[in-house]
Amino acid sequence: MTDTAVESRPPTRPAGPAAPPLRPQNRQFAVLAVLVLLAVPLPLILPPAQGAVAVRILIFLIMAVGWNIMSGFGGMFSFGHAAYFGLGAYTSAYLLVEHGVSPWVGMAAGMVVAAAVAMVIGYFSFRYDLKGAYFALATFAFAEMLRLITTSSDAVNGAVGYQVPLIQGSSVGQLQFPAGSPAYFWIALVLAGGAVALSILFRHSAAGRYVVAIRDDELAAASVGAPVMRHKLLTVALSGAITAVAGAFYTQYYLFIDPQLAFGSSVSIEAIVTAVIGGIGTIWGPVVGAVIVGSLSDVTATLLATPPEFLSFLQGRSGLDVILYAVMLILIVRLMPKGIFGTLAEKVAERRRR
Amino acid sequence: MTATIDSDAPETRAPSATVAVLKRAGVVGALVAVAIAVALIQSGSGIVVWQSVVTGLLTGGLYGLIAMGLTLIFGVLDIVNFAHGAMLAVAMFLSFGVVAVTGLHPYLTMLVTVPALFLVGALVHRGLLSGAGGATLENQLLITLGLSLLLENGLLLFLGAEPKNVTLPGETHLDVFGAVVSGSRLYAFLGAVALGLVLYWMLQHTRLGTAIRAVASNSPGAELVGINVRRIHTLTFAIGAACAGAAAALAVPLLSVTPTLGEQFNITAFVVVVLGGMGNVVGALVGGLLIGLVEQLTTIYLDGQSSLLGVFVVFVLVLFLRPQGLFGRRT
Amino acid sequence: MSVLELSGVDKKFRGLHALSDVEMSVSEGEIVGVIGPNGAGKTTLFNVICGALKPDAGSVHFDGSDVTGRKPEKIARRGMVRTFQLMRPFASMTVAENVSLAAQHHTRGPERLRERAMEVVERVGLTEWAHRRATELPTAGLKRLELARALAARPRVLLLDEVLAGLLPAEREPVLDLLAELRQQDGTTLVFIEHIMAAVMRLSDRVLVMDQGAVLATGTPDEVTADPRVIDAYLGEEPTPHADA
Amino acid sequence: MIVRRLIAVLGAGSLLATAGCGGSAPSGAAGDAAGSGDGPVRIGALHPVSGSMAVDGLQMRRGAQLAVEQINDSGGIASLGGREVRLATADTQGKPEIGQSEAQRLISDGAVGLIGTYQSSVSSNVAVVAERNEVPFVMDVTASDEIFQHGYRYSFRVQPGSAKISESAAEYLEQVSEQAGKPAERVAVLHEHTDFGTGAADAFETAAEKLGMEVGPRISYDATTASDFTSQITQVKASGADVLVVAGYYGDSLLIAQAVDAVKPDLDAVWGVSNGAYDQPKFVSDAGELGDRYFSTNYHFDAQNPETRRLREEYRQRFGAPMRTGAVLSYDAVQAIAAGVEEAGSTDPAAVRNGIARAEIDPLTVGDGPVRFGPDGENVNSAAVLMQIQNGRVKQVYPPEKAESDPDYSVAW
Repeated sequence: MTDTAVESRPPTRPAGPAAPPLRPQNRQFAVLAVLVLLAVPLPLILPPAQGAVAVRILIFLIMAVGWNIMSGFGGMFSFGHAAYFGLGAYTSAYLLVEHGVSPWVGMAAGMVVAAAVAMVIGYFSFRYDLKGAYFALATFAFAEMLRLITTSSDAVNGAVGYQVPLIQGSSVGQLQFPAGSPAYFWIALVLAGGAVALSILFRHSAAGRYVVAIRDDELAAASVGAPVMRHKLLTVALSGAITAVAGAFYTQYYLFIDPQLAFGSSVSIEAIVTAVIGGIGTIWGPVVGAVIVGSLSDVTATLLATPPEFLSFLQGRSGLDVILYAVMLILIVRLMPKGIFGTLAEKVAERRRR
Repeated sequence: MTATIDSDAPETRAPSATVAVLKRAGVVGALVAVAIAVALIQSGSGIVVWQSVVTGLLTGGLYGLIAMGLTLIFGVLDIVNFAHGAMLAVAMFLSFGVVAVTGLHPYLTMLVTVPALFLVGALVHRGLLSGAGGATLENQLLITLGLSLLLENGLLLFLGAEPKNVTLPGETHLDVFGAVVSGSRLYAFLGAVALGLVLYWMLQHTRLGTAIRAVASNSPGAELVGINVRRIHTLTFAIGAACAGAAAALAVPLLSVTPTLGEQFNITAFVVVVLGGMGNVVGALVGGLLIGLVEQLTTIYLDGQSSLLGVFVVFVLVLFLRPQGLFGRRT
Repeated sequence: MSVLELSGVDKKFRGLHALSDVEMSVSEGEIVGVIGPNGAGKTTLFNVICGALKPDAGSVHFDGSDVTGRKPEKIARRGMVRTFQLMRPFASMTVAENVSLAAQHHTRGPERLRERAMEVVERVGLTEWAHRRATELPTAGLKRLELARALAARPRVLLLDEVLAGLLPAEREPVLDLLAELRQQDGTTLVFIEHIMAAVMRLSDRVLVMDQGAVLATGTPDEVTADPRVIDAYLGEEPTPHADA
Repeated sequence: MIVRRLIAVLGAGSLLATAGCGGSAPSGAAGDAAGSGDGPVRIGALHPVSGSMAVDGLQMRRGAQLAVEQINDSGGIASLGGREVRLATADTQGKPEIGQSEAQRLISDGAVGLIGTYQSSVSSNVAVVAERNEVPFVMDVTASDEIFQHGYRYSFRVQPGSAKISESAAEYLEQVSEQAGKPAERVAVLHEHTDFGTGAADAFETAAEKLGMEVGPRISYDATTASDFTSQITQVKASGADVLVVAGYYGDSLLIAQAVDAVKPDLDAVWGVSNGAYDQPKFVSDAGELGDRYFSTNYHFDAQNPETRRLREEYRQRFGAPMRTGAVLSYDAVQAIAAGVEEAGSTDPAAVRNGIARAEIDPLTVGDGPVRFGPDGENVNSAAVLMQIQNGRVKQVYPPEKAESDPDYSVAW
């Protein structure tokens, strides 16, 4: 077992890169602040239809940030984030419609429920040592079970789902505004900004560092004192809670939720694809991915409605947006496994080092 | 599945493997018997339960058929092929197209679908899954996921969503002690058994099969004794895809052909694969039968619930308690 | 008084007896070498001690309390830390981050943490590499990183799994010096698996010889090398394996 | 190296970007110009012209287009001095959130009213958008009754609701079976388990029990996964039911017909309720003989109305396919909005809403009279009709005033 390829190079190369700043998160927070500020005037500039796309992008963003915490930082590949999205959506919708609870409270409750469910699923998966594909399949199975159960549970309106009752005028407390109001975008922006900020905080916290170490090598991390189970559970809980915010906001924005929209596998796939295209395990990957994936279906829809000459045979057909993001997904995984942001960031870092 | 510990203890095969398998088969058999008995009490009608069992087994054969290719790929390449269902859909469209254009007997379209899917499988493996980009499990998962989205939506884009149907010429119905069995389902079932036997024979008694098994159990070792691992991987993937081709021709008279039909079978097929033990074609067949039964019994137990719910419950239990499958050994 | 005590430890892998009835006792401040042919169960022994594997029978006591089957991180936090024979760096982190991670549980504040980590990095001679990816290190560097990471966790008992393997003779010296210094300055107890006999002879107070999962012999280096059973076991394989690889 | 990779990946992206700019410019430019002022009156049509419902969605869009052409050919909106009508189309892709943003886009482009959307979940979302923007939304096909329980002022529906169809189905069943001398006493119900099938089954059960029929067993299934119904039909057979009611989509209903053929339960009739297959010409060709004499109660184009015949003939010639009921309903929906504009003499959506509420139009779909909307927005004269497959054709058989031929209350096997 001895390593025979002995390398004789003594570790005495000229000094490597300079020490990173003590608090690398400060720069990331600054970038985040700039991005948020730049985004603030968007709904006033964009035409209403594009404004809706912008909100959709932010919803994607929150989902992808949630997924990325568990699967990117934590390395626990989830194929069932629809479970947490759906729990957020359903908890808030149920509390609002059945009990008149403010959607903000509903959102918080949704986060708690999603975090709890994530921890239960996580606990059993880790306890029974499910890894890789098996873990992915288990998460998928749980999301699907939730979909099937809600579909046939009268207690949550079965397959009909919930329609959020309309109120007169606008109310921040009820999270409802006139159609096309920029307030939706701003609230989504705050939530998304909060999610990214949370992911920055987490990544640079002691817990976040443990989680990344556990991802890299679980036994080695445990052997230097990283509490494995506790941190994995913390990660899935945080991830579930953030994703639940996306679900709760989705319900308030679209005012309607049903089992397929909440727990359908396409929700999980959207979260995955967004994060992967942007860059798994990076802070900004989900942001980049959300902008691309979120606007893609709108772009292809216009493309298909009025196709250019050479694509005229596509008129009135569908699936192009999914095809494009499938192709993008495959190409990116094959050619830029760190995603668009991850690969670019690495390039820049390498250049700086030279 | 055990934690990766650099243990210096080599693993050895338990001498009583066959006994253990038989014992587990006994346990499973007993569970099934109990489940059927409970269903009898619940429904109160012998003929209904009997028909459910027969239907469950026949549908289960179909699941086994579809899962065989998947389990082969899973077992040898360790790839969770999310595109398997989409490949099945492609093959079904192909089969439908051949029937529609040439009027060939649906089963004979196998002559087209099997080689075509073999080729597709080989191309997919060579083009997308081999080499560095296809190395990690996450990447394979993502690539096959992308591929399934691509194939499904490609079918949708070019062929439309309208369901297409193929009828089996000379469809008959048989009476099996009061239960009705339609010919097409019986043939598909028999086809599944035959395909299982062919694959089993191929793996056990041909040079290719030996090479595949060698690669599955220890690919660096196989490399050392002169087996071209990459070629075996491509061949295995192609054979797995070709199985989907065969399954498509056998199943095409049973189902409405739609671009998304793969979704319906994909997850069930995964359950079957895990249940039967990855890489185990006979296990896939047995797992398929069990899942078929579970589905049917779920509809008796839980009226109003989707039959899939029972499947997922079984799936999660198996994942947690016996991730190596009913007939597999812990690796 | 013994700081580490194993009694009747048994571990089977599917019929194979990886450890059978292992008894072992290490005193505070002692240096114990563990030798034996490949497949003798040495790494399995470490895995059982550190909680990576649960023994089928027997018990492991650390510092007077029973830690049998406790989680690895619990044992590590109590002060029993191991290194790995095959280096297992955290691939996405720099050398300094790798090391500071191990110090995290007993250090508050980023400044303190960085200082601690850099101290340890310097001690093993990796200062120049501190801010490079751990995966960029050559083998010798990775070995040092293993050691550094274990040291950063502030071990009272340090279990080293072939920490010299893969190093050139010239590279071994500083490591051996460091180990000796560890005991002298920090009072650390050392248990180390090693194939390189010269190092075992020089460093060990006591040597434990394992063969086929069982303890073949224990004693001072001189006693052990004179033991005919030990000679037999080794002749069965190869003469003083890796003596000077 | 990495640059080349980047180019490869971004290639697809740039294609998109250019297409996106080219595509979105016109919709943005159209902006607030239309609707008010002098341009054509815009009516928004939201249908799933892509995705798994694309065939029906496209049919409906074309149906709406034909209605617009008909209006313009007969002189446009008279009360606005003959202003033309234009259809602004949008693709919902069958997804509620897309439907919602597209509805918003159509409204901001100046649509005076919306029609759509074929799927209940999408209509639910669009109804909300319509309500908040105070723009009328006339649903052509939307089965769910749930939307009309929120007291929305701007939602209207041409087709009969799910409950109404189910009630009619029960009534027709009682009457037809009575007339045939084989009164239905025990009715088995097989329905898909989402809102659509469950709602239909619930309403049918209530109505049937009121009429003295016994309902049972009730069996539900998941249409997305079911691939064989032999067990369910065996259960029906074992129960000794006279009639089998089926509320399902196309594929599952076809499988049920196949299972019925295999098991041959001792039934007097198979009775589709809001069924997605048993009144479709496609079912006749896919199922062949085994679908013979299947009944289906549903909304339907009025095969007895010469106007409808003319329209369907035109459709067949133009588009080379038989015009489905959904398309005829879209035609009616557009007519309703146009009538509303005519009545209001204004393109202000709120005025149009009131116009629609007052208007009466003669429908090309089966109804008990002109389309007239009640205070809840439902068409008070909507009606369901009983159809049966006879000799390879779907025929209206009941009630007598809509019948093309008599119901044949006997099974084919």
